[in-house]
Amino acid sequence: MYHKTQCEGFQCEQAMLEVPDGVEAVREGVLDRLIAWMRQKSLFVLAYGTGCGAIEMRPLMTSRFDAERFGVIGAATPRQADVLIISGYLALKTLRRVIRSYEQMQEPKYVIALGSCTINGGMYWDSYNTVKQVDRYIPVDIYINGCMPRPEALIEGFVALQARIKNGEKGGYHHYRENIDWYKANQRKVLGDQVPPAYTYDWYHAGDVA
Amino acid sequence: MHAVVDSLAMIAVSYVMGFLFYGFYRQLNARVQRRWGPSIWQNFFDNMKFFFKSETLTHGPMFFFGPMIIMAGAFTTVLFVPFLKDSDWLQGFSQYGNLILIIYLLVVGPLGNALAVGSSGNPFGVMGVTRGLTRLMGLEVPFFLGLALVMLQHETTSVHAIMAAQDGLANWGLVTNPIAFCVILLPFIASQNGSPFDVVGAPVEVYAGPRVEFGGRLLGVLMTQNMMMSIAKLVLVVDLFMGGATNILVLIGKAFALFLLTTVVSMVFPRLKTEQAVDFFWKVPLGLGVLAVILTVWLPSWSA
Amino acid sequence: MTLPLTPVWFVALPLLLAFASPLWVRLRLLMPLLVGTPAALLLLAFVLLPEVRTAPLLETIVIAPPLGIHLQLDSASWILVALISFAGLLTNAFIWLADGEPYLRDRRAFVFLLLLIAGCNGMVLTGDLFNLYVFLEIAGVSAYALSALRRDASALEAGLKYLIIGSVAAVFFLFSVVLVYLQTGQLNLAAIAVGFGEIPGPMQILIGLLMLVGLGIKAELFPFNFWVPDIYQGSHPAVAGLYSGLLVKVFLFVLFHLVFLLLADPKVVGIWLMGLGAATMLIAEVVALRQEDLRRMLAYSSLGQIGLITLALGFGVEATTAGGLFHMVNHTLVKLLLFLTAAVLLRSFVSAQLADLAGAGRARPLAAALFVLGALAVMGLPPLSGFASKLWILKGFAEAGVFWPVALILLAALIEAGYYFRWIKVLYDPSVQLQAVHPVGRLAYAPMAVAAGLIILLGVAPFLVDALFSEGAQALLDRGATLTAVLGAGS
Amino acid sequence: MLAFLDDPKVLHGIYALGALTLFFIGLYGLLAKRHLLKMLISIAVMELSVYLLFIGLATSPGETAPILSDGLTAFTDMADPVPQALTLTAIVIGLAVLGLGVSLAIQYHRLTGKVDVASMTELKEL
Amino acid sequence: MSWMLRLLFLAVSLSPAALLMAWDADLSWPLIEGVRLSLTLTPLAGFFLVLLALVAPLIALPMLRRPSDVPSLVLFVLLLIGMQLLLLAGDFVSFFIGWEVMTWSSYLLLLRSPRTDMVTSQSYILFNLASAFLLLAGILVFYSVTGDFLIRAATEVSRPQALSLVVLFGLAFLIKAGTLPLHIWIPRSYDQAPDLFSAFLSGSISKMGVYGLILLLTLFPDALTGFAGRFLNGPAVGYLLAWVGVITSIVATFKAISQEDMKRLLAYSSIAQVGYITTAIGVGSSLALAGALYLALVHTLVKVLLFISVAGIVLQTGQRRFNDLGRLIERMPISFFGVLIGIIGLAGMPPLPGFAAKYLVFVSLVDARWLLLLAAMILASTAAFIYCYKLVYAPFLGHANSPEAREAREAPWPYLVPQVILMGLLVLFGLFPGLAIDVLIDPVLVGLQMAPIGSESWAKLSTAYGGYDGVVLMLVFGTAFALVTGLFLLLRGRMRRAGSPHDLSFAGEVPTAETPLHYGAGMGRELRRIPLVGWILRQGTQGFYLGLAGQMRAAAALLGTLYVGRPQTWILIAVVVFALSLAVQAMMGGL
Repeated sequence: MYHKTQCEGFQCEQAMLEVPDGVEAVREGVLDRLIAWMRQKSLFVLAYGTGCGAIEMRPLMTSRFDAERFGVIGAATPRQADVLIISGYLALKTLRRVIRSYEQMQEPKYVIALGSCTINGGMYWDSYNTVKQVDRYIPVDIYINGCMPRPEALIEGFVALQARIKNGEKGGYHHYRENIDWYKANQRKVLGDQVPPAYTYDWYHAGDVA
Repeated sequence: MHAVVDSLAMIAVSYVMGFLFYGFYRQLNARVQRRWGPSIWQNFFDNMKFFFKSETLTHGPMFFFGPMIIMAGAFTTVLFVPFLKDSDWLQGFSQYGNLILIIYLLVVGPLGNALAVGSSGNPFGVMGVTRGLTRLMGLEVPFFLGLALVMLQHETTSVHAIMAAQDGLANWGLVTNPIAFCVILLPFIASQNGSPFDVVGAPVEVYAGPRVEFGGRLLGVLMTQNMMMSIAKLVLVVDLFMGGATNILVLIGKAFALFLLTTVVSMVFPRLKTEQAVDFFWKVPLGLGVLAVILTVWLPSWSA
Repeated sequence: MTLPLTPVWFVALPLLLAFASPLWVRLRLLMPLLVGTPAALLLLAFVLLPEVRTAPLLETIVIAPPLGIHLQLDSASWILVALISFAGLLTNAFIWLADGEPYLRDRRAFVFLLLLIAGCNGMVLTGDLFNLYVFLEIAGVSAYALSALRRDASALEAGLKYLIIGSVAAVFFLFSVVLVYLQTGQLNLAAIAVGFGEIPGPMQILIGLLMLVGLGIKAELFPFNFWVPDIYQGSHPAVAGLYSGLLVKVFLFVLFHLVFLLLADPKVVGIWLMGLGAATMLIAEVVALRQEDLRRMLAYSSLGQIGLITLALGFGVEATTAGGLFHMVNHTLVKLLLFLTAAVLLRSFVSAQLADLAGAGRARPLAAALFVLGALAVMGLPPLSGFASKLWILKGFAEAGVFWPVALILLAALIEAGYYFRWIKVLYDPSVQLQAVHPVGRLAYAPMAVAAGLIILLGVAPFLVDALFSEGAQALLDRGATLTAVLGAGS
Repeated sequence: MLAFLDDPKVLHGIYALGALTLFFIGLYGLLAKRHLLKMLISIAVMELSVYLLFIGLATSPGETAPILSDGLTAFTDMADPVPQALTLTAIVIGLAVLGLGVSLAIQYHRLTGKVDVASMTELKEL
Repeated sequence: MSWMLRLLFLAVSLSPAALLMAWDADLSWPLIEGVRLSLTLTPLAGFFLVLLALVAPLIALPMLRRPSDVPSLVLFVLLLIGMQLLLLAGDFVSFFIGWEVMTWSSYLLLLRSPRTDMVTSQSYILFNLASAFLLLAGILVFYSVTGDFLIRAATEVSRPQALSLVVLFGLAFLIKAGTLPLHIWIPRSYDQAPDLFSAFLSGSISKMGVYGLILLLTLFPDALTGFAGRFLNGPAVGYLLAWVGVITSIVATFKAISQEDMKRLLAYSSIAQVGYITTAIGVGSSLALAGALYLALVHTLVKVLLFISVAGIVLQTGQRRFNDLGRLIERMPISFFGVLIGIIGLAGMPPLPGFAAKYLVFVSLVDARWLLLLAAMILASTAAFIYCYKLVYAPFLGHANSPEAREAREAPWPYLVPQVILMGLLVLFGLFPGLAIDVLIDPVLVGLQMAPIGSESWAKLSTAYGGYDGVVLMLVFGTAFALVTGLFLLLRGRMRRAGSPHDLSFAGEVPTAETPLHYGAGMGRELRRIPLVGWILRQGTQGFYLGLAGQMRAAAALLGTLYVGRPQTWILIAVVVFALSLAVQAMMGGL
């Protein structure tokens, strides 16, 4: 169930959400740069068709847009994926699955949030069962706004992500790990006891969901 | 020392050939679909990306050792297939093996990996394994029958001897025993996980598959062995039907030609369900095989 | 006073002791004598054995020539006599040691048991056709009475049925005796044998058929054996064991003794007897498949074995005959064992029904184990004694190159396995916890153990006794020698 | 008038015929009657027929009884004594059997109240 | 039972081994007139005695575990005696005695299991006795031809005699070996027998049928070629036999795949393996016989290993159905390796010796030009991968499906020691494929007057068609494995163990303990959708045998009515028979 809190939306806890960009590189060496370069050349995508954005994701692989030339290709399971695309509004029921899928991905992993709904709820801003701000629950690396964004925008987003990876910037997954308590608390707030078990973060024992 | 260097060279050659061929395959595929497609190195990048994932999940020791077994199986397979004819190099340990051994070695790795899949506890993975084994059951019958025709033709199971018997285009297995080649062609495509028969791996679309639980570096290992194993099979067929190769360029050329053939065949067909595939193997290629046996074994024996 | 050790004691001793039974009751010697008599006879048999092996013993108790009782103990009849004594010994010992049903331990039972032994011995030993009839009736009457001893409805029914059918058999046999005498004027078997060939053919056939019906009913051959299961079921199992182990064997022996002695060419009749034997064997084995009562099942199994022996003896070759004689002995041992086991089980669980005996193997492990042993032996599985004799029989057929009996015997054995193993399985049914109702003393197992030991011994080392059976077969088959011995060289 | 009966063949024929008739009467009774005592009687009749046949056929007209008395010291012109002795024995035995049978039948009747052989169904297959 | 008796039992179980080492003379023992038992040790029997010597103590050891079942031990001793007699037999009578002792003692052992039901026990004993009686009939025919019972080549037989002999002996041994359609007793009895005894049934007793079949070839050197000449490069009769074997393998393999019970699966797999052996015997060449013997060796080792492992599982969990087990790899690791090595051997994978055996058979089939047979055999042996996988997956991998499986402990040491020994033997024979050839198989071939296979070194298996080197193979594989693992561990990055068995990528769902995650019994069920496999799985011979049993019972009921009438009926029948035969005689004799 959705529990309404005093502080809603992006007014509160802004600091927590702000990922300092570009300054914190993970490690700098020739090998690291080579690895980063190869990483950005190959992005396996777990496309989560949560909303209408799913329609826009499909053409990405077709002859017209051909995302494969950027090394972007679909992955069947979260275990193999590097990038999770949340394509549109996120219902509470879907959020649970998204969290689960995200936690099952292997690091380094990135999240692309597609469309306005993921940023502020979009046209579902007052719906009782959608999540307004995805980044309160899982870290988002790239937002692509629009309602809906075109595949070109998505490609743009991928290129931007590739650039960040290439530069060796810290991904959202670091943030998730460092602030796992906060994320889990938020998740618990909306999902109650429906929060998926955090098998992946087995070192995480805060609360009773571990 | 020679053996070590030679082995490492064989592994390297098969790996490089593997990702280049598959890179080419992806490009060709894209072109057929009127796309640009990725670069020819794309498979290398993918592979390296997986190798350098910072996190890898395991489901216990068996899950970890499965990919190791399949990789070791791939290495062993590669080392037991002679890459070159009349050469000291790229021979590996092929003089200690034979054709039947190679065919069985091709299966050792996947079965080892099947243990890892089972150990993951993911039922979808196990379903994929069962599908793979089912397909194997279908394709192996005509495949082996075709190879048996070759063994019978040369009265040996030694790949070296079969290669040696094919000097000159006129003595190529393709020319002297074309029907055997026809028999093995479709099963060969299936064993390469080629298109009409690729529902097992189902790279992108189907959730259930042997690799459902593998990620990170383990998936990288699986990719690597897949490419190497494909090259081993290609080289094997080149050895058996195309007279082998005297140097590395000829080898690449012949293997590439064969690869092109299988690619072209597989590119234009939609996917079959496993049961359909098995049924198909037992009807068309096996029927062809029976015909071949009647033509090349029974008739000469009766007329003699 | 020294008593001459002659064959006449085989008849005389049990008769005398039986008729003096009131004395034994008073002296409390009833049970010791019940066991002692057959034991003494067995001892006598073994004492006489070396003599018998050199030449047949002939004894004539002259009343007035040509009247007289001729007794003839040759190698063949020695086997039967020893067998009768031994079977009597085991059964009587069981009756004594098992301390069971009082009606088997009183004076009447004593008389009838000894009379049965005397009658059987007499039938085997006698060289005189009419005496044969007399002994047949003595054995018969005592058997009828033994059946009815328990005096409840089923026992009386068994006794009456047995009496009716047995009397009819006796009438038929007597008819044939009369005809033989009228035709030849002789009663001495050897003398009849000499004259038998001169009887007109149709009369020969008539005599033969009358004898066949008479002895066939007694010896339980196929179209005449429908009474058998009822009688075996109604009688006490120990008594039924005597019928199956002893009485039938004697009648069979008599039948074949007559066939081999009277006919110059036994092969003519042999093929018919083999046919009867085969039919007896197969039909009985098939019917046994459905039996739910242990005693009835054993009765059918007994019929099957009788058929086998008939088949073997009817072939008239030394190997099959020797095997047949050997099989008689083995079958007697085995059937005694099985019927005594049945007696133990019946007493322990009050019922002999298959359903009531499920799981008996754990309540009475020893009895069940002995049953298993007996079952294995009766099917002729090595290394038990049934195998050696069966092998001998089969070998005889194989030597002669006749294979249809081999096929039938093996088929019958397979069918036999079908029901015996069904019983074994049920006895060891793990799902039922069965409790014994009545206790059975340990001593009761002693005679069974002796039988079991002999079964194993004869199975592992049949060479100890095989010469006896070969000689017996020769004696049975060699018509000329018998005639010479009885009538003198001149005839 | 009855002189033809002195012919042994005729006499023996008549004996044989009579004995056989008796035999078949007995057999008929045995097969057709269900009363236990009647069956036992039938058996006795059958036995009797056999005795009759034996005695009858063993004796020819003109022979005297084989008794060594009244000055007779030789077996000449006597009937063959053996059948008579045997028949006597057989009669005794037959009597014994009959007696046993009747006693069993009586006991059975006392116990169950039945005399009908067809109703003796204690022993049967399941 | 005191430890003395236990020791004695173990000593008896070692008797085949002692016999092998100490036997140097011929024994003779009279039975009845004209029949002498003579005991002698031929190389062929020696081979099977080696198998017995290997297996017997390994099964005896776990049998001794307390509380031990004394009757079982006694029967096992009897069984061993019977089998040794059978193998040492120099004449057919002792052969038959051994055969029968083996039959009934194994039957009684079968009854020691609380699970054996009537149909199983009856089908076991009836089929085995049918086999024994066919054998006896054959022996008698043999005797009537040759005049004695000695086991030796029958040379002066006429064609019909030889034909009947081959048919009788052949059927007897094929029943024992359990080829189609005479196999129906096997799955039930192997399944329901006491768990350890199943190992012996499959490992040793089924080999006696194989022994008999090979013996048959020595009795009639031209048995396979004598009747119908040659087909392609092999004997024509053998071609039929080989097809029987291969069809057995195919059907049994598919049946095995669809089983839901560990022991039943193993039982069908036994049938399939013996089917391969039958095929090889059908080929009849020296290569093929070497293959058959090799297969027999491997199958013995493998099946004993597998059955003991399974017995351990059943002992510790009380479960035998795939659906009730799972995830035992963590609980019973040694048993897991037992089964793993076992299935690798069973599937004929290199480098274990199963491959060497299959290699010989394949090569012999190529040599005989019987390629269709080869294809059929490949079908069976590839389909076998599926049940092999099922066998290792369903109990050991996946998810624990019952409380017993969740809390199981490793099998006790008497179960583990034999497993470890057998694993060691399998690896040894795998490393040195020439070892078995050189030490065990070539003497037999020489004894059968066939060309020995020979081996340059123990490490090599070499035939005219090429060969392979087990040591090199194992070294390469081992080195590659070590190299790969080492390199992998050198790579950077964290290996993380999944926090829970339910941490699965499950389409975003969160599976729980209630979710049906174990793909055990159902594995392979979808094979039914393949038309050929579906057709095979729908067939069965059980109906025929049940019908036969029903007909027998009906006949029994019909004939039984004769025996339940009144005394009058009996007398009437007797009189009618009397009158009729008189009439018949009168007509025939012209009375």
